[in-house]
Amino acid sequence: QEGLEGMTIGFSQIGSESGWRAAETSVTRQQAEEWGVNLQFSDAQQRQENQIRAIRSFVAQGVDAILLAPVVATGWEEVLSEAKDADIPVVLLDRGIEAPEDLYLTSVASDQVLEGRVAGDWLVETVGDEECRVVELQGTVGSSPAINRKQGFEEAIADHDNIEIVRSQTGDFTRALGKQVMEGFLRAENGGADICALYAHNDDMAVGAIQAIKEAGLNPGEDILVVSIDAVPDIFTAIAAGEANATVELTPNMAGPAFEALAAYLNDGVEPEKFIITESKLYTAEDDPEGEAERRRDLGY
Amino acid sequence: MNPRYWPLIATITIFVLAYALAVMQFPALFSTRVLGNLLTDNAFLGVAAVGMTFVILSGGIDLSVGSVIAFSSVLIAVLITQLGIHPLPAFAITLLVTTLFGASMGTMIHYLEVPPFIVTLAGMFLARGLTFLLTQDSISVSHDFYTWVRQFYYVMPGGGRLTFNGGLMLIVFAIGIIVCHRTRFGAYVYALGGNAQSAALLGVPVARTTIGIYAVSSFLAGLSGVVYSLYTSSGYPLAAVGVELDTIAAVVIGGTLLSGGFGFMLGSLVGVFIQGMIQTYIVFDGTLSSWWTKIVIGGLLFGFIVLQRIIIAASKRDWRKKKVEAVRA
Amino acid sequence: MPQPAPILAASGIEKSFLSHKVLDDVGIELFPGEVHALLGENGAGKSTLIKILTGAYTHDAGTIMLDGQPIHPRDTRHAQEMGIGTVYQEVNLLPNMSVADNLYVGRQPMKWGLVDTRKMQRDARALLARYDLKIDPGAQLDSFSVAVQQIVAIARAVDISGKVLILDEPTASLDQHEVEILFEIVRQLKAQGMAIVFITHFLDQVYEIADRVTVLRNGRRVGSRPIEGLGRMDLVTMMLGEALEHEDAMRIGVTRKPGELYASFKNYSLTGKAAPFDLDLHKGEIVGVAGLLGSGRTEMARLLFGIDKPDTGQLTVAGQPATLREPRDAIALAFAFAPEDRKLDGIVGDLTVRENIMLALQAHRGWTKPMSGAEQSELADRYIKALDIRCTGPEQPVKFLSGGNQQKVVLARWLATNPKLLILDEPTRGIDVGAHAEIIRMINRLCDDGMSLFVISSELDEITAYSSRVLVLRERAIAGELTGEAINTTAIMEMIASEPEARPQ
Amino acid sequence: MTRSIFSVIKPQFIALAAILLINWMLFPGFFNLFIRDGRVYGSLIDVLNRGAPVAILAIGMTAVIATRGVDLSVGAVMAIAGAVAATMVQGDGNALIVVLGAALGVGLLCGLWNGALVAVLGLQPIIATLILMVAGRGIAQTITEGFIVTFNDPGLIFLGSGSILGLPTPIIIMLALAIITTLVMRLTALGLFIESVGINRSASSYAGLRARSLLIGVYAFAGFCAAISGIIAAADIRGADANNVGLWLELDAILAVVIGGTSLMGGRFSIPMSVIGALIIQAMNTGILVSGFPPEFNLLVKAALIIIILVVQSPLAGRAWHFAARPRTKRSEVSPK
Ligand SMILES: Nc1ncnc2c1ncn2[C@@H]1O[C@H](COP(=O)(O)OP(=O)(O)OP(=O)(O)O)[C@@H](O)[C@H]1O
Ligand SMILES: Nc1ncnc2c1ncn2[C@@H]1O[C@H](COP(=O)(O)OP(=O)(O)OP(=O)(O)O)[C@@H](O)[C@H]1O
Ligand SMILES: [Mg+2]
Ligand SMILES: [Mg+2]
Repeated sequence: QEGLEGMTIGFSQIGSESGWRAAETSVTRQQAEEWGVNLQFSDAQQRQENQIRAIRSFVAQGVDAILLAPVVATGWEEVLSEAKDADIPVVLLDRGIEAPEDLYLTSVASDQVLEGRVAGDWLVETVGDEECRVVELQGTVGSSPAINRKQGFEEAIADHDNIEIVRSQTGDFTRALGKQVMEGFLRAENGGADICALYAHNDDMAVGAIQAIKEAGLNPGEDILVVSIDAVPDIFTAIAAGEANATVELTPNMAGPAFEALAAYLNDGVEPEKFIITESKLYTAEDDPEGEAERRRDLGY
Repeated sequence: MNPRYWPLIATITIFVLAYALAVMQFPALFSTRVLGNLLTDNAFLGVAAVGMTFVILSGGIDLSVGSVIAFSSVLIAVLITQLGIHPLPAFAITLLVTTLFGASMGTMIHYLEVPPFIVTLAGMFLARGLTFLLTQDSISVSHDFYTWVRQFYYVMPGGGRLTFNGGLMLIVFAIGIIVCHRTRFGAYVYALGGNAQSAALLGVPVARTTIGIYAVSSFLAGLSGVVYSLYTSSGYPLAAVGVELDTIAAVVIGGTLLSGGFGFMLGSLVGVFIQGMIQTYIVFDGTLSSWWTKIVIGGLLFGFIVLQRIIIAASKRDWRKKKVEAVRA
Repeated sequence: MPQPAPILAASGIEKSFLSHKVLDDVGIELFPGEVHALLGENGAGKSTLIKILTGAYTHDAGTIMLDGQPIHPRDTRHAQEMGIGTVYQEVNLLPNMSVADNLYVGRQPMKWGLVDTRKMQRDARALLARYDLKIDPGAQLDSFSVAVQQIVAIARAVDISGKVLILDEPTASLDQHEVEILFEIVRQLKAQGMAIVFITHFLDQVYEIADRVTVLRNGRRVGSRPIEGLGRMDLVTMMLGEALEHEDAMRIGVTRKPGELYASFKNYSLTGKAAPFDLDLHKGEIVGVAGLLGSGRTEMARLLFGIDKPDTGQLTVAGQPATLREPRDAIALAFAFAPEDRKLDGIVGDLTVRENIMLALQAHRGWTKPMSGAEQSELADRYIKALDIRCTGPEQPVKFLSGGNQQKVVLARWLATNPKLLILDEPTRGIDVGAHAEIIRMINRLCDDGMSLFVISSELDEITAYSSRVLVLRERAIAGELTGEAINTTAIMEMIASEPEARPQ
Repeated sequence: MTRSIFSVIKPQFIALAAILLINWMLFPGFFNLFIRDGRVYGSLIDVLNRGAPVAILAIGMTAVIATRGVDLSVGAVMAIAGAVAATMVQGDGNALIVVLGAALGVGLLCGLWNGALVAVLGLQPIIATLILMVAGRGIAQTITEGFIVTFNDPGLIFLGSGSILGLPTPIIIMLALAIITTLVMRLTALGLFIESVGINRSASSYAGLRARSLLIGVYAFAGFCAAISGIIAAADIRGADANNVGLWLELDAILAVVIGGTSLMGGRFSIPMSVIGALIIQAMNTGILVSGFPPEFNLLVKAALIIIILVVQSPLAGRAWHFAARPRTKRSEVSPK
């Protein structure tokens, strides 16, 4: 791909808290290589202040553009106006921010509420009119994916009285807690007999929960439906084995569209669309899960 | 030269040396812009470090700092955006609440004789828990006052900005230095750190001082939350996770002994700068992967501490020799 | 005799720690312008009474009257505000702060709402000058020897006390010169009408300075007497409850014939701590070590025990060359060392009396070969009895023992290892008359059994009593040696003072 | 004096019983146990099983804290050990014993590093171990390259979710480790030596203890325990999650030790009580899970319970206990205070 050769682009990444995040980082690196971009990478260890510091340093170094995967939606105004004053375009990755739109060139992100809604819609469709008691594994309390994915799912099931979230706890987006919390759910819900479906805010928690369900002597995917978000390879393996039912894709390739937009803007002055929304595609057992798992291994998972 | 200044001098020397080395590698680091950023970006850390210095000097520890910062930034945001209160009274309320919070931790530490590590650990959970109760979402604050404050900066030669936050941190440090070294309260803090039992027998008001120390620490953590709020114009419940460890590291790198009784407020400022330098250096480098970032931070921390020990050990040997000569003379 | 009203009067004081009654119906009256000696065996309850009078402990029953008014000191600060100044037994200062801070903490001179450091230093210098101490008040306290620290504590207490000054064993770590200065000041205060409580185990000092004595035994008041007309033997009997057997200076050392050479230190030195010295220690010999504070006696002992590594020197033990890298090596050669600072280097406070006694022996055997429970109890019981350690039992944490009894525990620890060379640094510091005689007797007995002893002491009487040989140290070097008949206090004093006096730093 | 019940029962047991009771009130099935496929199931078992990693960390942490130290790096060491185990067992050809040996060895090595910093360089324990806490997770991620390395080795998985004698393996490992460590500490003089060094290092080395080796030893042991814990955690989810495993668990472990009654100032320690401390924490967490509180209350509940436990265990309450329990024969003349 052409248009960005030799340019220096700063990338402020949140951290490396999950496999998905690591994949996003490595996809971004791959993309940078393809575009011939010199990528200045900075890992913020989950701290907004480190991201602000990184952006300031990028400005001080005089990079050509900045990619920002914001850890939180608020609090960017000041530092982004500094970048704007220095005429450095900023592209947001994987989530939007609450700031005047002129502060960034574009935002390449998924719609987190939509992700939750897609998962919810799938469940609504799948159970039909049957009673369904759902348990929910939330992400980290206070993080925006957790809040938005919860909201989307609740919106989707709002008009369906037969579906009800009976228990909801945080699993911190991790496998270990996903498993542990699911164990608690199973214990509290009559050994799992009263649970009809599990909704997990990410695949990792779902993978952990699937193990818990199996250890409790139930069949995940049959006795308890499993739907989650992210579409990482391990969940496809589970879907292929019939242990999970559906996942909603969140692509780790946010950098590709970002670089395209930047190339067009820097070379030809083309203003890209303000919000580039990545597709929130639903995958089920019908969608060649083995193949999807394989394809994704190359994405840096 | 009084030997107790050696750790401080060692720290300053190391900082200057490290900065010089970093500048040789990245000349862009040598600018008032970077220095200004160093002040601004570490302002909230610095303000909290002042409080932590008091705590550590007294032989205690305060793990609740990060949570209290998050709590106050969120409380401010809630007060301003949801209750429509002007920022200034919102700040005042917040500082009052956090001060009381610290005072009650101090009360528990003194009267229940529970180690500060555990009390403040509970405080850490409690403050973060209260934050979630206020809101789970991050709240954006847009108020004229914030915009107004943002205009207060002094442009240094070379284009760097000394911002309101940076300046506030320096003022807090200046006050901290005076309180620490020139007031009775400061002397009591050192006394507690030296030997709490002896201090009590010498007539140091142990209860009042202990409660005061943790109240000050939480007050400054609250102020740090104010700084954070101004810095990001928002309240974020997951902000400042683990900042307590950063502050502790800054204080200790600054030459203060965790066992209490030895150290200087000024050292903590240098410690904060060193922490900030490490981060800035890594961003300038820009080639480290996520995991190498952690390893390098750990490695640099190790390097600083070992270097400091070497300098202090060398100075001690030197000092002992001089003392012997003085005795012989 | 028409007596004025007492300044401070306590009566019916009771105090228990858990179920252990430490003070039972104790009283004391202090009159203006008197020096009141408070005497008693180790563990009699002297320090506890002091702590109650000054608000450091609360009492279970009893009343305290100051100037005829009942008082309830809440804490030491409160007592200080009422004009009661105290030096507690273990030097209770702040090692990490400057001398001036220690003198004035809690009552620093203020200016513009801030501490006036300059005035504080000036005041401190003036205050210390009265004690013939010319040190930099800005220097950190722990850069000075224990003796200097003791003087600082005294200076502070004197400065605070308006009505009553209490000194708990202030002279334990002072040498003669400093004791004299202290007494001079006490006399001045007395002339000003202050009441002074003075606790000590040195009866000479009691007779020199005190007007009246109160004696405690086992937590009860035996009685209060004017010192005039009170015989030394009667006083000892009051304290011990029985007459002390033969207190005569036995001078056994003179007649003793040293046995074969055990340890031989050649050309040992450590820059700044010890000038090169040669030292031969024989079995069945007691080498006494005398010198002023800071003359380097402790330094030498530390070298002998491998705590500090020498710059130069060879060691031969029982004919075999040996090197000491750490105390373990010394212990392996059957050395033992009871250090001078028992709180810092001696006792392990939270451990029980039993565990403290067995510690060194167990360390020597190694952790894989634990002593059986029976063996431990036997060991503890034996030494508790042999040294008359006053405690509620072998399972009492040693930190709750009185100072003198802690010292005995440390001694017991080393005796339990059955050493061939025993190094004692001020073994009788803070030990009561009865135990003092007992320890000296024990030192003699050990020597007779063929042990080699190296004993540091500031009490010349004591040194002359048992030494077969006396080393005199001055400015970290051996200044001279006395043997046999030549050993006497005067000769030692002359040797110590033969050069311009070295003041401790 | 007759000993009253108050002075015999440790407050830790009361705390544990109280929390279990509360759990039972919130969730009536809490004490139900049932057996399926020769294995016992139930919430009580969950408490033990989920508490095992922290309990194992707490066993090592107890020894460190007894020497007046603290080890912040155990969470990171868990990550490293898990990463080593997962990558080695996945890259086939390595016998399980080799894999476990390597993982435990790496943990031991991490502990030795900490111990050397503390005992040889004389760094303050918090800072010395903070270095590995920061860098260790990076090292673990370097091994896994940031991904969750999954594996299917039945032997390794057995350590996480298998069962021995009807009980989950982690429980057996925890009990075995606790018993062996307690026996080694108390049947030999090791426990005494550790306490002695913790209370007064100077006096201990005068008495001939190898204070330095002992210090290095306890940190190595803590590293070893962390490695065991890390292996169990990885085996539990059949994958090494270097990013998240053991995150902030060092604080839980320290908390467990303190709840168990070992002072952070060093000295007297009790390994069984630390294990009880860990179980108290886990009972709290499990209670939160089964009670159905919304997750935003988790931290508040935890903080409140910790504070209550601290109050119950404080010397102040102890004196009140003592007061309540003492024989009422004495005249009640109480000093004014
Ligand atoms: N905090 C405490 N807890 C339990 N027992 C204590 C405590 N303090 C002192 N004791 C006990 O009280 C008794 C009196 O101790 P105290 O220190 O008053 O003796 P003393 O007369 O000063 O002896 P010495 O001459 O050795 O200093 C001793 O038996 C000691 O064991
Ligand atoms: N000038 C000095 N500088 C530093 N430390 C000193 C100085 N003089 C003395 N000291 C310290 O003070 C302490 C007392 O000195 P030392 O132990 O050598 O005296 P000593 O003859 O054993 O007297 P003591 O009767 O107090 O045991 C020692 O620890 C020594 O290091
Ligand atoms: Mg006493
Ligand atoms: Mg000495």
